[in-house]
Amino acid sequence: MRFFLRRLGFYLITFWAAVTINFFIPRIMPGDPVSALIAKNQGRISPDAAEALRTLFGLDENMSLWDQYVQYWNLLLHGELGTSFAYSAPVADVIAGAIPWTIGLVGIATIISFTLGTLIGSGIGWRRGTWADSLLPISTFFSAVPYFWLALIAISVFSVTLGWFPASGSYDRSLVPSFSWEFISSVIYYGTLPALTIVISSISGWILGMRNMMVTVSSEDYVTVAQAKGVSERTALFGYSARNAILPQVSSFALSLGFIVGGTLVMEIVFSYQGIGYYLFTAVAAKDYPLMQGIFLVITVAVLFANIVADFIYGVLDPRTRQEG
Amino acid sequence: MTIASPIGHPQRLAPASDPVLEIKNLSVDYGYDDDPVHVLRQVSLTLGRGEVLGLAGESGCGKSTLAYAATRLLPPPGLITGGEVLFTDRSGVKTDLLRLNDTQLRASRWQDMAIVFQGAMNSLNPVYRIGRQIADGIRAHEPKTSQKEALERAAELLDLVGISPDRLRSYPHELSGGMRQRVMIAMALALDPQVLIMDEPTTALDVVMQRQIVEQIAELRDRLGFSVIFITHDVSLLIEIADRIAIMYAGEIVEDAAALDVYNKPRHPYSSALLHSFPPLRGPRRELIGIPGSPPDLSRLGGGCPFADRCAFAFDACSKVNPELVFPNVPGDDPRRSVACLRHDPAAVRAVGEVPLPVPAELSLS
Amino acid sequence: MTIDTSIVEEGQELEKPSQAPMTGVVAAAEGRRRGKPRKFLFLRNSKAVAGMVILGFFLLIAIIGPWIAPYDPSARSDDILQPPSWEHWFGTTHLGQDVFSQILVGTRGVIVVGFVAGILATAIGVIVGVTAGYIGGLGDETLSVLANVFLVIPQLPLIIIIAGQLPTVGGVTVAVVIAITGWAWGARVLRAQTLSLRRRDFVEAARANGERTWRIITAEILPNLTAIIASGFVGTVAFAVLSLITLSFIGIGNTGEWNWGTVLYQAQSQLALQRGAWWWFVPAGLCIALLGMSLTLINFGIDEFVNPRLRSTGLNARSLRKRGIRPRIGFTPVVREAEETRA
Amino acid sequence: MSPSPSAEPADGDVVLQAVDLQKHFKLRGLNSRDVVHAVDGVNFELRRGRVLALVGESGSGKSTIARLLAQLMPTTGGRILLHGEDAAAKGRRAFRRYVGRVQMIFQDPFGSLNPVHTVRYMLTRSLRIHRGRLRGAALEEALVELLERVQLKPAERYIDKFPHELSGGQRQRVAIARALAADPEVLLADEPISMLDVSIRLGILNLLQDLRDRLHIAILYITHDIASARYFADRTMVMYAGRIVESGDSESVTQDPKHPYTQLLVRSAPDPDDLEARAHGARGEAPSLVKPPSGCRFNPRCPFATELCRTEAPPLLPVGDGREAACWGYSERADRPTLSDITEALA
Amino acid sequence: DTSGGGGGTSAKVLTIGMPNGPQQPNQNPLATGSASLSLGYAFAVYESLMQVNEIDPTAAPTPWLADSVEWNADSTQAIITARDGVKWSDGEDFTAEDIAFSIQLRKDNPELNIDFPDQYGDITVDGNKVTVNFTTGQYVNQVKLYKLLIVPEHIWKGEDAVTFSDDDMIGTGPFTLKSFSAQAVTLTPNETYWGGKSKVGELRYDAYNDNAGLTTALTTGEAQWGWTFIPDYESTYIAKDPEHFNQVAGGGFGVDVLYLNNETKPFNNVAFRQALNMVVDHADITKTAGYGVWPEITSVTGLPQPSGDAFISDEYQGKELSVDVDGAKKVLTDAGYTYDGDKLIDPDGEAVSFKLTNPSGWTDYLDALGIIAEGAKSLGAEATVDAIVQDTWFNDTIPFGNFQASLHWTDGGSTPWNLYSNIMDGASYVPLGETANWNFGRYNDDDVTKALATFKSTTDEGERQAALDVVQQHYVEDVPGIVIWSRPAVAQYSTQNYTGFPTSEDPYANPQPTGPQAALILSKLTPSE
Ligand SMILES: Nc1ncnc2c1ncn2[C@@H]1O[C@H](COP(=O)(O)OP(=O)(O)OP(=O)(O)O)[C@@H](O)[C@H]1O
Ligand SMILES: Nc1ncnc2c1ncn2[C@@H]1O[C@H](COP(=O)(O)OP(=O)(O)OP(=O)(O)O)[C@@H](O)[C@H]1O
Ligand SMILES: [Mg+2]
Ligand SMILES: [Mg+2]
Repeated sequence: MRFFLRRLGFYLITFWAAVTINFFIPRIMPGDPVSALIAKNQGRISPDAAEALRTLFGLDENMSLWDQYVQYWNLLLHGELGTSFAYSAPVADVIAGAIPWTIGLVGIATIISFTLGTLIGSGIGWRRGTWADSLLPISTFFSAVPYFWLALIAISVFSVTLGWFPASGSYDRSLVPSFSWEFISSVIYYGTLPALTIVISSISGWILGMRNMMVTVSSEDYVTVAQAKGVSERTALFGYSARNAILPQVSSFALSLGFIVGGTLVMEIVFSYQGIGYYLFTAVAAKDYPLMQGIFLVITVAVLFANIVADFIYGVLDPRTRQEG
Repeated sequence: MTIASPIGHPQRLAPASDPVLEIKNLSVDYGYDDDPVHVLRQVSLTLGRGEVLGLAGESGCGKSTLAYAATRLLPPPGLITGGEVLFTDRSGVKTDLLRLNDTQLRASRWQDMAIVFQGAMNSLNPVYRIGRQIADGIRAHEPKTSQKEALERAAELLDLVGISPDRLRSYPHELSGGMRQRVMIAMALALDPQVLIMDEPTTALDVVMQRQIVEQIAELRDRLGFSVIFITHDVSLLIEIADRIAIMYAGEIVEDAAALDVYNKPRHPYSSALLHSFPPLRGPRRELIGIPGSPPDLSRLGGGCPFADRCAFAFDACSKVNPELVFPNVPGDDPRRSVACLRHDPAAVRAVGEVPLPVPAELSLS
Repeated sequence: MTIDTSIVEEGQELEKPSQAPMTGVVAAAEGRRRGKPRKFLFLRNSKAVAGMVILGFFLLIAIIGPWIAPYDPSARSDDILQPPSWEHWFGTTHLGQDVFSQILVGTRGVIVVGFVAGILATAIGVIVGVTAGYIGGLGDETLSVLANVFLVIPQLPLIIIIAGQLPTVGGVTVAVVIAITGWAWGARVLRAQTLSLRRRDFVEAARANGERTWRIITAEILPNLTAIIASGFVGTVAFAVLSLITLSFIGIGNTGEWNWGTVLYQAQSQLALQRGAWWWFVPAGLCIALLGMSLTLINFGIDEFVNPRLRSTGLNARSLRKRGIRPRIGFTPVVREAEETRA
Repeated sequence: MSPSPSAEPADGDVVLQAVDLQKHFKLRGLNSRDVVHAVDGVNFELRRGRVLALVGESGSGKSTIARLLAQLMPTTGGRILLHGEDAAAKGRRAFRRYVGRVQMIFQDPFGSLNPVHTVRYMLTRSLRIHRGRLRGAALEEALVELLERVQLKPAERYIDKFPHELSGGQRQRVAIARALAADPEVLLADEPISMLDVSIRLGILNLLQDLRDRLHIAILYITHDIASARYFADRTMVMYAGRIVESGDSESVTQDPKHPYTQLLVRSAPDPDDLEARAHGARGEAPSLVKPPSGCRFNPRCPFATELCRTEAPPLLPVGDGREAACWGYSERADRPTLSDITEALA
Repeated sequence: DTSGGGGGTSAKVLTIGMPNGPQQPNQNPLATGSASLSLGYAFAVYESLMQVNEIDPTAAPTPWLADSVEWNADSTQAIITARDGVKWSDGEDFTAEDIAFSIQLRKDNPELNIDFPDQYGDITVDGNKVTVNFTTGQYVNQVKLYKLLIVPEHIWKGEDAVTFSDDDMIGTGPFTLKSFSAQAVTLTPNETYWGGKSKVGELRYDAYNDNAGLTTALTTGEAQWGWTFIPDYESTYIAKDPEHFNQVAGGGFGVDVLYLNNETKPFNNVAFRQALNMVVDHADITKTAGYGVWPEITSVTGLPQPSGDAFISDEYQGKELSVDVDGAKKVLTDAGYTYDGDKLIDPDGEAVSFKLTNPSGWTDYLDALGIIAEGAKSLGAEATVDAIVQDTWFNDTIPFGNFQASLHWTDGGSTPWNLYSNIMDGASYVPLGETANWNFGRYNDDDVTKALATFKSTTDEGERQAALDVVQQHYVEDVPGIVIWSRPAVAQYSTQNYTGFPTSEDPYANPQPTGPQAALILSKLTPSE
C-alpha cells in the first residue's frame, strides 16, 4: 500500500510539474504568442482582437503571474484547453480527434513490440551461445536507426517500389469512419506499415533489455533450483527466468514510453498519419501555443497513465512491492 | 571400487559398502575458450547409502563446483571434460548421469538426487508463493498429481521441517533466513530422493539456527534414510554431523576418511593444519598454528602438489609430482581412508627420482 | 536504447539481480582471476572495440571532414541529382551538391552536439545524482522526484517545443536544450549507485578515518562510478544525436549548419523519396545508425565489463557447436575431449 | 580526568567508555513513530592493552555499537567517554582528533578498501590526515613501517598493489595498517575475520594480539564466533537483541555461561571435542527489534521464563568474580525463575 | 453560359488533394482556417458574384451569382444585380438579400474581412439589386468583391458568422456535402444546381499532411487534382503518367522579390543595387531553385508575362534582363567603388559584404539566395546565406527591417499595382525599427508614392499608364528590390477520370481547386473515356 501511495504522490507531483512547465513554455519564450500571431497575419488582426486573444491565453499584462497560474489551473481543471490558432477549433476537440489514432497506432505497435521483443529477448538470453546470439548485432543496428528514417525507407520500398502498402493516411479516404468491417480492415491495412516501422525500430530495445535481464536472472540460484527440480524447460524459462526478468522490463516499459512516443511523433509526420504527432508538429511550426500546450499535456498525461498501469502491473507481478513498510 | 589406482601402488582401497553415488575422475573446466581454468581435476568420491559425507575445504577449492557438476547444474562457462557420475537406484541399477540426455536427466533430477544451495535467500523464486514452488517440483515428476494434492503434500513437507503449513501462502521475502532454508530442505525432500546435496546450507545462519537445521537434517535422515553430501568450510561442524569427510584443496580431494579419523588422526598436512586453525570452544586451549600463505590460483597451477608452498612437510618431490589419493602410509589405519600426499606415497616419489621421506609424527597419530 | 532495469523506485530497495554493484576495477579483478592482464580489459571486449573503432572513425571525420571533403557541401554543380559515381561517391542533390561532402562536413555538427549535450547532461546528472545519493534524506527525495519528473515527461516533444520557440537555434543551443531535458536518466542511475556505494564499508571507512565529505565524494565515490558515468554519457550522446537529427529533419534547429539531419531534411523536402534519389537519404541514415550502433556497442561493452555475467561465453556460437558445447542453464555440457590428457 | 602526560598510562586503564548507549533507528515511511531498538542501555569499558569481545547473533546490534563508538552515526541516548571526557565530537576538528584515537576495522576486507585506490594511496591518506603533511622519504619510511607492522613484508611487494591483487588476509592487514596510521588508542574491529578463510583467520587474530601487546591498544573485538572470543579476548560480552545479557572474563563466560542465551549459544556452537553437550530442540528466532518483547528480550525462547521475565527487563546482576548476567534467575527476587541446565531443559 | 445540362453524370470520383493536414469539422466558408476553406470544398458549395480569370486580368469577368456589377466613376459604389432562378440547395430561393447579408457579414466581422480591408460603407437592397458603398476608391480591389462567397441569409441569420460551423453547408454551388472526416470530405452533385447537374459524380477532398504526402498521392494518381510545389515536376510527376498527368501554371501578378534594405549598407548605395541586379541570373534561379515551376522573369520591369505585357511601359518594351558582370563592375567603379584584388571596396573604403536572410527550411528561397550570392561574389562582394528561424524572420527580421536582403512574396491582384506598391510604396514606408506592413526595404520616393496613389484611384486609362511608367522607371533605375520569378497559380491534375481542366492552351481560369473559380472549372469537367 505504501508503495502505491508513494507512487501516487509521485504522479501527482509529475502532473503538477508538467502542467507548470506547460504554463511557462509560452511565457518564457521571447516575445509573446499573440504578437507572433499578429505579425504572421500581417495586419489582419485588429488591436481589439489581439487584446481578446491575450485575455484568452491569460497573457493579460495587468494580471500577476500567480493569478495567471491560478486561472490556468482553473481552466484546466474544467477541461478547458483553449482554442487552437491554427485550426480555429477548441484544442480539446482537435486533440480528441487525433488521440485515438495515436493511441491506436503507437499503443498497439508498442505493445506488440514489447511482447515480441520480450519473448525474443527471453529466447536469446536463455539460449546463449547459439545462433540466436547473431540477432544481437542486427538488433543493435535497428535500435540505433531513427524511426523516421526507417519510415522513409519503408515507404520507399513497400509503397513506392512494391506498392504493397499505402504511403500515407490512416484509412482509405473513400470510406467514412464507422464501425464497419470494411473501415476497420482499412485502418489495419493503412496502419500496418507505420506499425511495422515502430515495431522494428523499437523492438531491439526490448530484445536487448530482456536478453540482458535473462542472462542475469538465468544465473540466479532459483533458476538453477528450478532446473534441479526437473521442471520442464518451459516452466524453467517462463515461470522462473522470464517471470523475474520481466520485472525490470515492465518498469523500463513505462519509462521509455516517453521516448517511444517522441520517436513515433516524427514518424507520424512521415506517414501522414493523422495522429497527435502531426498536430504537435504543425502547432510548433505555427506557434499555436494552446494546441502545443494541450498536446504536450495530453502526451505527458498519457505517459503518466501508462506509468501508473505499468506500476500496477509491476505491483501485481512482484509480490515484494506489496510488502508493508 | 577402486580409487584412481596409481601405477605401481599396491594398496587397494576397500569398496564402500553400498554406494549410491560414485563420482569418478570428474574433471571440470571454466571457460570455453583455449585457456580454460581446470577447476576440478579427476576428482573421485563415493557416497554410501544412508551416509552423511562432509566435503570441506577453503573457499574457492571447488566444493560447489563438484556438487554442481555432479548434478550437471554448473552454469556456463562451466564444462565437464571427463569422468562419470554413477547413480545407483534402490533396485541397484547404475546410471551415468553424465550420459543421460536432457529428458532423462530432467526425469532423474529431484527424484534421485536433490540439492540445497548455498544461499537459500536466492534459491527461492521471489515471485511465487512457496507452496507453489514446492508443488512445481512435485508436479514436474508426477504430472497426474493435481495442484491441490501437490499443495497438500507441500503442507506435509513443511510440517516435516517444522514450519506451520499456513506458510504455504507466504512469499519467500516474508520468511526469515532460517525458515527459507527449511523450506528449501522441505522442497528437496518432496520426492523422497536418495541423495541430498547440501551446499553450505547453514553458513548464513546463526549458530543457534544452524544447530536447529543440522539437527533437523540428522533427524530426517534417520527417518527417511537418504544420503547426504554436506558441503561447508566449517570443519568442526562436519566432524559432528558427518560420517565421513572429504577434504578438498585446489580442486582435488586430498583426504577422505571417517569423520573422527580426520579429526583425531589427520593424514594430510592440509587437514592437519586446517584442524589447527580454529580455536576450540571448550576443553583445554590448544596451540593454534594456522596455515601460512593463501590458496593457489587455480588457473596457474604448476605440476607439483598444489599445497607444497604452504606445507610444513614439503620436500623436493612435492614440486615435481602431484600426489594422488592413496592409502595412508600409516600402519593400522582404516582401510577405507585415503590421502593424497607424497609423504604417504613413496612409490610416486621414487618414480620421479627423489628419495621418499618418512611420514612425520603429526601425520601419523593413532 | 539500453534501459537499465534494476532501479525501479527509490522506495524499494529490493535485491535486484541486475544490481551487480561492481565497478570498473572490481570487474577488472574478475578478469584477472581468470589469469588475464588487468589493463585494457575493457578493450578485450569485442563489442566495445567494434564500437570504439566506429566511433573513432566518426570522430576523425568530425575533425578532418571539412578538409577532406572533395567539394564545398553547398556548392552547386551541373551534375543535378546524379546517382553515386566516382566523382560523387554518394551522388548529388537537386542543386548538384555533393552528398558525400555534405555528410563529411555534417559529421562535425552531429558529433559536437552529441558530445556537448552528453557532457552537459552527464555533468548535471552527476551533480544531481551523486548529491542526492550521498546526502540522502529530504534533499534526496526532492532531487529524485525532480529526476523522475524529467524522466516521465516525454523528452522529444519537450525538446521540439522548446527548440521550436527559440529565436536562434544553433547546434549548441540544441545541445543545451537536450542536456536540460535529458540528464535525468543518468542522475537516477547514479543516485541508486551512490546510495549503494554510500553504505559500502570503504566509504564508511573513509568517514571513520576523518576524510572530508567532498573528498569522499570525489576520491572515494566518483571513481567507482566511472563505468556508469561513461555509460550514461554514451547513452546521452546517442540520444542527443537522435534528437538533433530529428529536430533538423522536421526543420527545427536547422540554421544552415550542415549535419546529417539537414541532409535528410533537404532530401525529404526535395522529395528524394518520390524521385527515387535513394542516395540522398540512405547514407545519412546509415551514418546515424552506425554512430548510434557504435555507441550502443560501447555501452554493451561497459555493461559487460561491469556485470561479468553478461560477458559472452568467449567463443562464437559456431565454434562452440563444432565442439559439441551447447551452453545452457541447468544442463552443463559434457565434452570428453580432454579425457586422455592426464594419465 | 585526563591522564597526566608524565605518568605513562598502564595497561588496564579505561580508555573508552560507553554509558547507557542507546540507538534507535527511525523507520522510513508513514508509521514514522516505529523505531528499531538496535542498541539499548549498553555499558562497557575498553581498557588499554585489553581486548573486549562482543558476541551475539546477527542483528543483535554489534555493528551498531561499533559505529556509534566510531561516531559514524549519532547516538540517540547515553554517552561515550574518552578518557573520561564526553567524546561527542562537535565540529570537524574535534571529530578528526577523535578518530585519530579511535579507529575502526570493518568486517569485509573486500568492501572496506576502495577498489580504485592502491595500498599506497590509502595509507598515505590516512597518514596525512592523522600525522600532517608527510612527504618524500619520511612518507616512504612511514608507509614501510606501517606495512611491516602488519607483517606485510617486504613492503615494496604490496605498496603499489590494488586491493583486488591481494588475498583476503592481506587485505585485512592493509585495513589494519590504515587504522594504525593514526596511532590509535582504541581499535574497533567489527568481525575482522568472519569473511576470511579458516586457514588465514588465525593470522589476523594473532596480528591483533600482537598489536595489543606491543602497542597497548584497546581493542573491541566483535564476533559471532564465540570460540574465537575465548581465544583472543580478555573479556567477553554477549549481546542479545540490542542488550548486553552477559559479561565476564572470556574463559569463564565460554566455559561456564550463566545467562540462558549464552548457554544456548555455547551449546549450539559445533565443538568436536564435546559432542554430547549439545543443546537439542531449541526453537524460535531472534525477536523483532521494532516491537521487542517486553521484559527480558530472550523470554520467548527461554525455557525458564516466568511471568517476571515477561514483564520486567532484568538488569545486569553480578554472578561471580567480575561477571554479570542479565537474568532474573540470579536475582534475589522471590518470583525469580529457576535455572537449570539448558541442554536438559530444551530436550 | 455554362456547358452544363445534357450528358450523363459519371460515377467516378474526382479526388482533390491538399497538403493541409487533417481537418476539424468546421465548414464555415468565411472563417480562415476552416476545413472547407483549407481544403477548398467551400468553393464547390458556395459561389461568388463573378468569375474572374486571374490568368488574364484584363479580360472581363464572367457573371456568376451576379448578373452584373456596375461601378461608379471613382469606384466607391458598386451596384450588384442578383441572378435569377438560383436556388439554395435546401430549396430556398437565392435573392439579392443574401448578397447584401453576406457582404454585411464581412463589414460587421473584421475577422472575416481579411482579404478586403474594411472600407465598406452602407449596403442597401432594392429589388434584385444590391448597392454597396465604399469609403475609398476601390478600383484595384474590384476583383476582391467579385470573389466573395455568398451564404444564405436564412441559415446564417442569428449565427455568429465567425464561429458558426455550418454543418449542413447550404449553398448555391454545384455540389453538396456528403460526408466529412478529418482525412477526407466527399461531395455529391447538387441535383438542383442552377447551372445543371455536374457531370462529376463525386468529389473527394483529401487532406495530406504535407507536400511530400500530396506529391506521392499525385504521382500515384491517388489524388487527381491539387497544387503543390513538386521539385523537378517533369520527371517526378508528369513522367509517371504522361498521358494523364498535367501541370499548368496560371498567370497573375504574384511574384517573389528580393527586398534590399535601402537604408543600410551596402544597399543604401543605388549603384550597388543596380550592379547586383545586373548579375542576378534569373534563368538559373528559375531553373535550379524553382525547377522551372515558377516562370522566369525576363522583363526589366519585373512584371510577369504574359499577364503583365499590357502594363509594360513603352520605354521598357522588349528590354530583357541579362547577366552582365563587366557592366555591373563598371557601374560600381563609376560610382566610386574600387577593387582590392578581387575584393570589392565601397567608397568608404570598406569591403562589401552582406547577408541574405530567409527562414531555414524554405528551400526554394534558400536555393535562390545561394545563386544570388554567387552573383554577388562575381562582383567581389562577400555574400552569405543566413538561414534563420522562421518565427524570427516573421516577427523581427522582416517587419523591423533587420536584414540586408531577404526574399518575400507580394500580393497578386489584377493589376501590377500590388506588386509595385508592395515593393516601393512610400505610403507603406516606416522607419527602420518600426513595424512595416509592406515596403520592407524602406524605399521612399515621392514621385513613386504619388504615382501609385494615382494609379489606385484614377479611372483614366492614360493617366494610369503614365503613373505606371513613373513607377517602372524608378523600379528599373533605383532597383528598390529585385523580382526573382513570378509565382503564378500552379496546379497538377490527372485526366484519368475527368477532362476539361484549364490548360496552357486554354487558360480559362486559375487552375487551382481552391478558389471561387472551382465552380467554373467543375462546370466544364466531363468524364473521360
Ligand atoms: N565462472 C567462472 N569462471 C572462472 N572460474 C570460476 C568461475 N566460477 C568459479 N570459478 C573458480 O572455480 C573455483 C571453485 O569455485 P567453487 O565455487 O566451486 O568454490 P567453493 O569451494 O564452493 O568455494 P566457497 O566455499 O567460496 O563456496 C574457484 O577458484 C573460482 O574462482
Ligand atoms: N541504518 C539503519 N536503519 C535502520 N535499522 C538499522 C540500521 N542499521 C542497522 N539497523 C538495524 O539494527 C539492528 C542491529 O544491526 P547491526 O548491524 O548492529 O547488527 P549486527 O549485530 O552487527 O549483525 P551482523 O552480525 O549481521 O553484522 C538490526 O536489526 C538492523 O536491522
Ligand atoms: Mg561454494
Ligand atoms: Mg555487523
